[in-house]
Amino acid sequence: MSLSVEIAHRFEGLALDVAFDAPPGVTALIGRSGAGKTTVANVIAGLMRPDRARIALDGAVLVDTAAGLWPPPQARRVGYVFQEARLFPHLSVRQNLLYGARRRGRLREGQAELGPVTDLLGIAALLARRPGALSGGERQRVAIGRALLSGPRLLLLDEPLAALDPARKSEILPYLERLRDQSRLPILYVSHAMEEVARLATTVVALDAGRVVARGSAAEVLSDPGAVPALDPGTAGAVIEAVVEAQEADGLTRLAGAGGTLYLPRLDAAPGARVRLRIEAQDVLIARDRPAGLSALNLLPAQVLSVHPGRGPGALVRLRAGDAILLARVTQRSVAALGLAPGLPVHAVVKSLAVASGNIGTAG
Amino acid sequence: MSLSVEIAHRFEGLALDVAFDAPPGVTALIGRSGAGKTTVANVIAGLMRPDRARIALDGAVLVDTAAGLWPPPQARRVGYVFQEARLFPHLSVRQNLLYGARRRGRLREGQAELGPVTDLLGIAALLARRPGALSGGERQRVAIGRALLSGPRLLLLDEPLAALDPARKSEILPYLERLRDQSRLPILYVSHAMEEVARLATTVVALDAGRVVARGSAAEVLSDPGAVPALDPGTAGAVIEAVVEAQEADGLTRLAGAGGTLYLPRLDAAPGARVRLRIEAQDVLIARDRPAGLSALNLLPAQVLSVHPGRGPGALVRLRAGDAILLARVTQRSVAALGLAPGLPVHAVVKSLAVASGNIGTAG
Amino acid sequence: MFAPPSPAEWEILALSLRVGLLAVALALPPALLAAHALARWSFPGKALFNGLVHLPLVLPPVVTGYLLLLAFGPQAPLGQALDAVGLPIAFRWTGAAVAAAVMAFPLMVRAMRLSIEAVDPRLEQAAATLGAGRPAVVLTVTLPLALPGVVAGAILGFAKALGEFGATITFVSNIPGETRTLPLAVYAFLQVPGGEGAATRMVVLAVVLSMGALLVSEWVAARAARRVAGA
Amino acid sequence: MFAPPSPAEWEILALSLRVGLLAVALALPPALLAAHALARWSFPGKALFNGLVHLPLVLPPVVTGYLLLLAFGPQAPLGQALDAVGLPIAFRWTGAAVAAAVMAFPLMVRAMRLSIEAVDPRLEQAAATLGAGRPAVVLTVTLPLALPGVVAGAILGFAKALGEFGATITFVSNIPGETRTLPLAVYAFLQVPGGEGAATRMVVLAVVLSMGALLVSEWVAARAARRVAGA
Amino acid sequence: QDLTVLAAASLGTALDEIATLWAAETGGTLTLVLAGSSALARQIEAGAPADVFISASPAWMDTVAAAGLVAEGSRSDLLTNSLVVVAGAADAAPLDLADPGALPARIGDGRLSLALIEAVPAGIYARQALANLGLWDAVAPRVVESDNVRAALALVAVGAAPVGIVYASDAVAEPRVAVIAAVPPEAHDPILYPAAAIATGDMAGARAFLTFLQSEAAAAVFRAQGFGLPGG
Ligand SMILES: Nc1ncnc2c1ncn2[C@@H]1O[C@H](COP(=O)(O)OP(=O)(O)OP(=O)(O)O)[C@@H](O)[C@H]1O
Ligand SMILES: Nc1ncnc2c1ncn2[C@@H]1O[C@H](COP(=O)(O)OP(=O)(O)OP(=O)(O)O)[C@@H](O)[C@H]1O
Ligand code: MOO
Ligand SMILES: [Mg+2]
Ligand SMILES: [Mg+2]
Repeated sequence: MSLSVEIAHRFEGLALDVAFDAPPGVTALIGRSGAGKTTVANVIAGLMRPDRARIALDGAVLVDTAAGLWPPPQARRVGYVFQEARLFPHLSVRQNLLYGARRRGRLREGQAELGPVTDLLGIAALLARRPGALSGGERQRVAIGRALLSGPRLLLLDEPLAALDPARKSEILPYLERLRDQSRLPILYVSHAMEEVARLATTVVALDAGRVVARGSAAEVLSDPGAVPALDPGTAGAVIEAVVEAQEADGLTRLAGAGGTLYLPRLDAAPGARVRLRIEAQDVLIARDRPAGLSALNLLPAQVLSVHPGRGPGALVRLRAGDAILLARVTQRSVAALGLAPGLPVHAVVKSLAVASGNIGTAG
Repeated sequence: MSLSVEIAHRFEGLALDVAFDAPPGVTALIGRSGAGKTTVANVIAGLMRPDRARIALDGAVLVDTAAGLWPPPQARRVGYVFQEARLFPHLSVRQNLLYGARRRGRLREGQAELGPVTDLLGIAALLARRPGALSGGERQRVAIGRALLSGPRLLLLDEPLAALDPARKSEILPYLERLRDQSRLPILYVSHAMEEVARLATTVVALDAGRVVARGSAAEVLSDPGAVPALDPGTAGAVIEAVVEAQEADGLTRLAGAGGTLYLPRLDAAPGARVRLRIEAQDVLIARDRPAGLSALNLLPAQVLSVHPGRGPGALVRLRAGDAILLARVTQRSVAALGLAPGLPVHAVVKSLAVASGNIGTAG
Repeated sequence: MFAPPSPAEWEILALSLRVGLLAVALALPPALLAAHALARWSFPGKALFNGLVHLPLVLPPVVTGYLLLLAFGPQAPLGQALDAVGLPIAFRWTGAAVAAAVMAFPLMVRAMRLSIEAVDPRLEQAAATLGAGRPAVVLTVTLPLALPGVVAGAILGFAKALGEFGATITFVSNIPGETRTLPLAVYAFLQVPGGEGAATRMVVLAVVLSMGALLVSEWVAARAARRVAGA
Repeated sequence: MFAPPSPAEWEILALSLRVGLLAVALALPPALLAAHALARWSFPGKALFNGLVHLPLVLPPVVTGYLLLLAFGPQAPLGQALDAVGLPIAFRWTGAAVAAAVMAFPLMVRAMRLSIEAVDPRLEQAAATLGAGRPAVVLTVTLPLALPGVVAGAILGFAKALGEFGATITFVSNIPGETRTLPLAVYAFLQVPGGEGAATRMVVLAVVLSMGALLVSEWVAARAARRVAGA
Repeated sequence: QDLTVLAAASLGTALDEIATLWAAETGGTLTLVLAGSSALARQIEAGAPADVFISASPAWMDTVAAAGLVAEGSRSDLLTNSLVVVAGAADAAPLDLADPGALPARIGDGRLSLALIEAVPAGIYARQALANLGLWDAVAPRVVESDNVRAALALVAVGAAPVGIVYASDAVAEPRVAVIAAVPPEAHDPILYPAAAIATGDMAGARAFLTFLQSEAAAAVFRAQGFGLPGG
């Protein structure tokens, strides 16, 4: 299933005018505070009627204001996890979770199962409580569960993990990944956190002041130095795909990708599985010669493709390693010292453990 | 001014029992979702009366439930930025900002100046709007401004930046730093984000299930491998101090610290200033011999202090470089390959640009 | 003077209670509907509708009673229709309840409307995205959250029904055992010199009755509020 | 029949308006206080207090009027005290306003209480941490946010004051130009043969007057609500 | 002279006309305060400003007198009234009260509309008469009571009750009803409207006005409204 969105609306202070396609998988909507991300989500869910909108889900037109087509939210089957949890204060956590399932008759048909969702979100112990007695993070986890259990055919997540601690985040992310991979639901994921985006997103749409400033596959947008200004400079990084070769005895996983062998902390994937890795530009070093006696296990022969000096002292260097593109963020001083120029053969040094587990996902 | 806190309270599902001191500067309260962080903040602000509490501010007892001392919130002068912004919906942004200043007569006395705060938080253009027409991040920025302008003698910030994008975060952090340095207010800062904590916090208190599991200076707690399990494993890192030596022509700043010379992207500090750097363990490589032809500018002679194998394939290596402690996160395979053992002289490789600007602060 | 109520007084008391309860039951559904319409819908003529809702409050009660008589009297088509379906109300206690319901209606609507307006529309939005159509949203989110106001409205209506005099006596007259509620009995006592004593007894009974009803209702409302606040 | 009001009718209309406005003005401050107390404070005897607040609703209006006469009549100490300070109310239009205020009081309290209860206490907490003491919190946060309910309560009270008959005629009688408000005029017309036409005219005037008041109030309330919703 | 007259509300129309005559004769203004006799009596006791009180029942005048508020020797019975049986105008056949089955038959399964039989004078007199005529037990289950005679009359006028007993003075001007029988005056206590000057008011003015009320001009007005005059 894929989603296609066109929205135009004028606010005092913001002229929203966006159009993008979201193929199956996760489309990340990124952009600064006030860029219009929540507004887009509200329009898709049917909560805000804009001046003009056209939304199609898998070819079928869901919304077309020009043709007067504007179904109400309940008819859209769009699961929405809000920036603030919006739990029903008069219902217990269990009743909140089952609310959508009940409304859609999924409970009767046995399609909604509480157990797996509550275990995964770590909320099994909260079922009898009311939302008033939950912490901020607990609330958001319940909200995620509630949307999942309602059987949506499109999922909108508006910064769903912002209030969670890193440990909880890493617990929930694999579930979102599984969801993406198994359900083939299009998921629109609003987030500021690049690790999450890189890990989950198939497609990235970057908004700025109500307009789309970059759009494309996650690999493209996140490793395109030209798109970086729209993003946060500290968050550039390439997304590469690799194949699991073996699980080694000392807890590392050997992968083939990026033109060589990569060693990463144990990945939960069988040999032969394709995974996607986000390698942040600032975690890649460049060596002229293959260095020895270094604690980094991943030394990939590579070639400089281009050098993009930034506004500060840094530069982004695009490298080709095998058929993968890597980004390295180095100082301009190093560019000069190492004489980095297109065509130069070098080694890319990637620490095994610098590829944070938050940046590893199964390929969507 | 310093703050001393002792709180005990029983919730269904959580027995809170914490005691800690917060010296001048920023004390970070960290811990998983549901650990009790917000509860602690509520008790200090006077919004929740626990079974037992004793709170002293700079030696003067503010709260002592055993002695029946429980002043109301308005008498405490505790500025509180809530997890949800809690702006007054019937007031404009300007009126929200000046609410506390008005109540405390600071407006009359000219002590509260709107300009610097609104400029800094990027909310000058919003002054005439109402909170209903703000995005999530805009709301939180206004809430921060409102607390600051109320003239508190203690500031509680409950995940104030969670809803902000990285660019906004980095814009606001320096202001919080300045606040910490100039006002000498004790600041209690609840956060999940280690960069923020490392950058701002003088002291760190880690809660787990209602109890304090680690407490001490930020440098201690964050670079203590023993404390890491309480934190997120991916967030270990050392905090070191350094002195600015010079601003170089190519946009780098030269610093003396950690037993050698460090080059970092331009720091906004005059030569001679002391700064604190957080160097994440996963950004440090270890080399047996001084590597050549590498894009990393910071090669610090160091000595292995200890090696702490983790549960996974990684290990944390404590290094002494000069009189600074560094942490490096490497694979156990590299520990074996390089023969890392206490006493071994090595080189610590730190990428200039891996020290993200979010991890650099002025020393408090 | 404060001897236990006589059988005749008990009869009046029981009748008043019956009338009050039926009045609330009759007024509740349309009051909820009107309150919801005024709080959440927009439709042409809304201001006029709002005015109509308030009419029984503004009109002298006698006028309301007279209009009811014209509409539901034994000769009026509506009255005859009700009679035909076995629900006669003219000169019946059910008619007293109708009069009280009409008089209580605006009070109930106002209270309920306020509570419905206070329900966070974002929760209703959330329910809609979870598949709840408009009626389901109202039943599962709006009304439960507005419960304190609904209870308050019902109480207000019950209290008004207990005190209603003018419309009742004009519409269904004063028939002992059928339509003679507490206020009618009190009025009759006050019309004769020296009747103050008996009237006072009746008033004390009325006060005791309504205080009891209020206590119960407050308790219900407090429970509802606690449910919503969590814990 | 629907000729413009005669001077005599204008006088009655103007008096009713004056009485209604004064009634609301008199009842508003104590109603706000009572509403706030019931919504936010806890104190011993709260249930009893709540019962007292509702009393004028439950009592037959004639009884309320009679009690007022006993308390504020020219012979009663309270009445004489008011007289002494130059604020006589017995058999004055001010007394009619007092009667209407008493009758409107429970309606106003209920509406205001509901709105105050609906104000998010977390906003009041936020105000407290910013230095607002209890009165400041009430004035700067609670009341402004409860404004729609306060307006609703005032309107309800005004409408009730316009329609009040029983307590008024019992307390301050039916003195032309002084206490003969619209419902009392309607009553006087209905007590004599052939007065129905004049009574109908009066009723129509009452309806027009109150509809106007309602429209204005709805507009005010909608504005207040829009202010709060933002934009 | 300017006087405040507290009078039973049913006298409103007549007193309005008399006020005009009084103004023409003396140049004085009458303030007519119209309410139920019970309310007025209590208000006089409570100190209401009043010069003249005209009650619809002797009982309430007695109460005022017992409180010492009636000016010495000023009380007199101003008016009398009589009861009539009324029916809807479409059902105007005369009724014979002497026939014990006639009234119950006229009522049928409808209602007999009276004023409150224990509290309002018209209702008290009506019950007394029906009892004395031997009809009360037969009609009692069908009785509905209103808080005043006009309301009792209205029930017949709108057809809610087929038959009612009201004052002749009320029946005259209601086109929707027909008088089908006169209630024999001897069947009930005399219906009297006492008038008196109030001791706390302008007693001289009040006495003058009371005298004026006995004048032929005033009597003509009262008669036109259907009231009777004592002794003729
Ligand atoms: N009802 C409204 N009226 C006027 N302006 C509005 C309204 N709602 C939102 N806006 C403005 O539209 C812009 C986009 O808001 P939106 O909530 O979509 O931002 P966002 O990208 O989700 O931001 P954040 O990351 O802070 O949540 C903001 O500048 C906001 O002030
Ligand atoms: N009123 C209450 N009644 C019962 N339990 C409560 C209540 N308030 C909070 N709790 C529980 O106390 C624990 C601590 O809550 P608190 O809000 O302090 O957590 P937190 O550390 O701030 O979490 P988060 O990071 O998710 O905001 C949670 O498990 C929560 O469920
Ligand atoms: O308000 Mo009334 O005056 O109930 O009959
Ligand atoms: Mg948003
Ligand atoms: Mg919290």
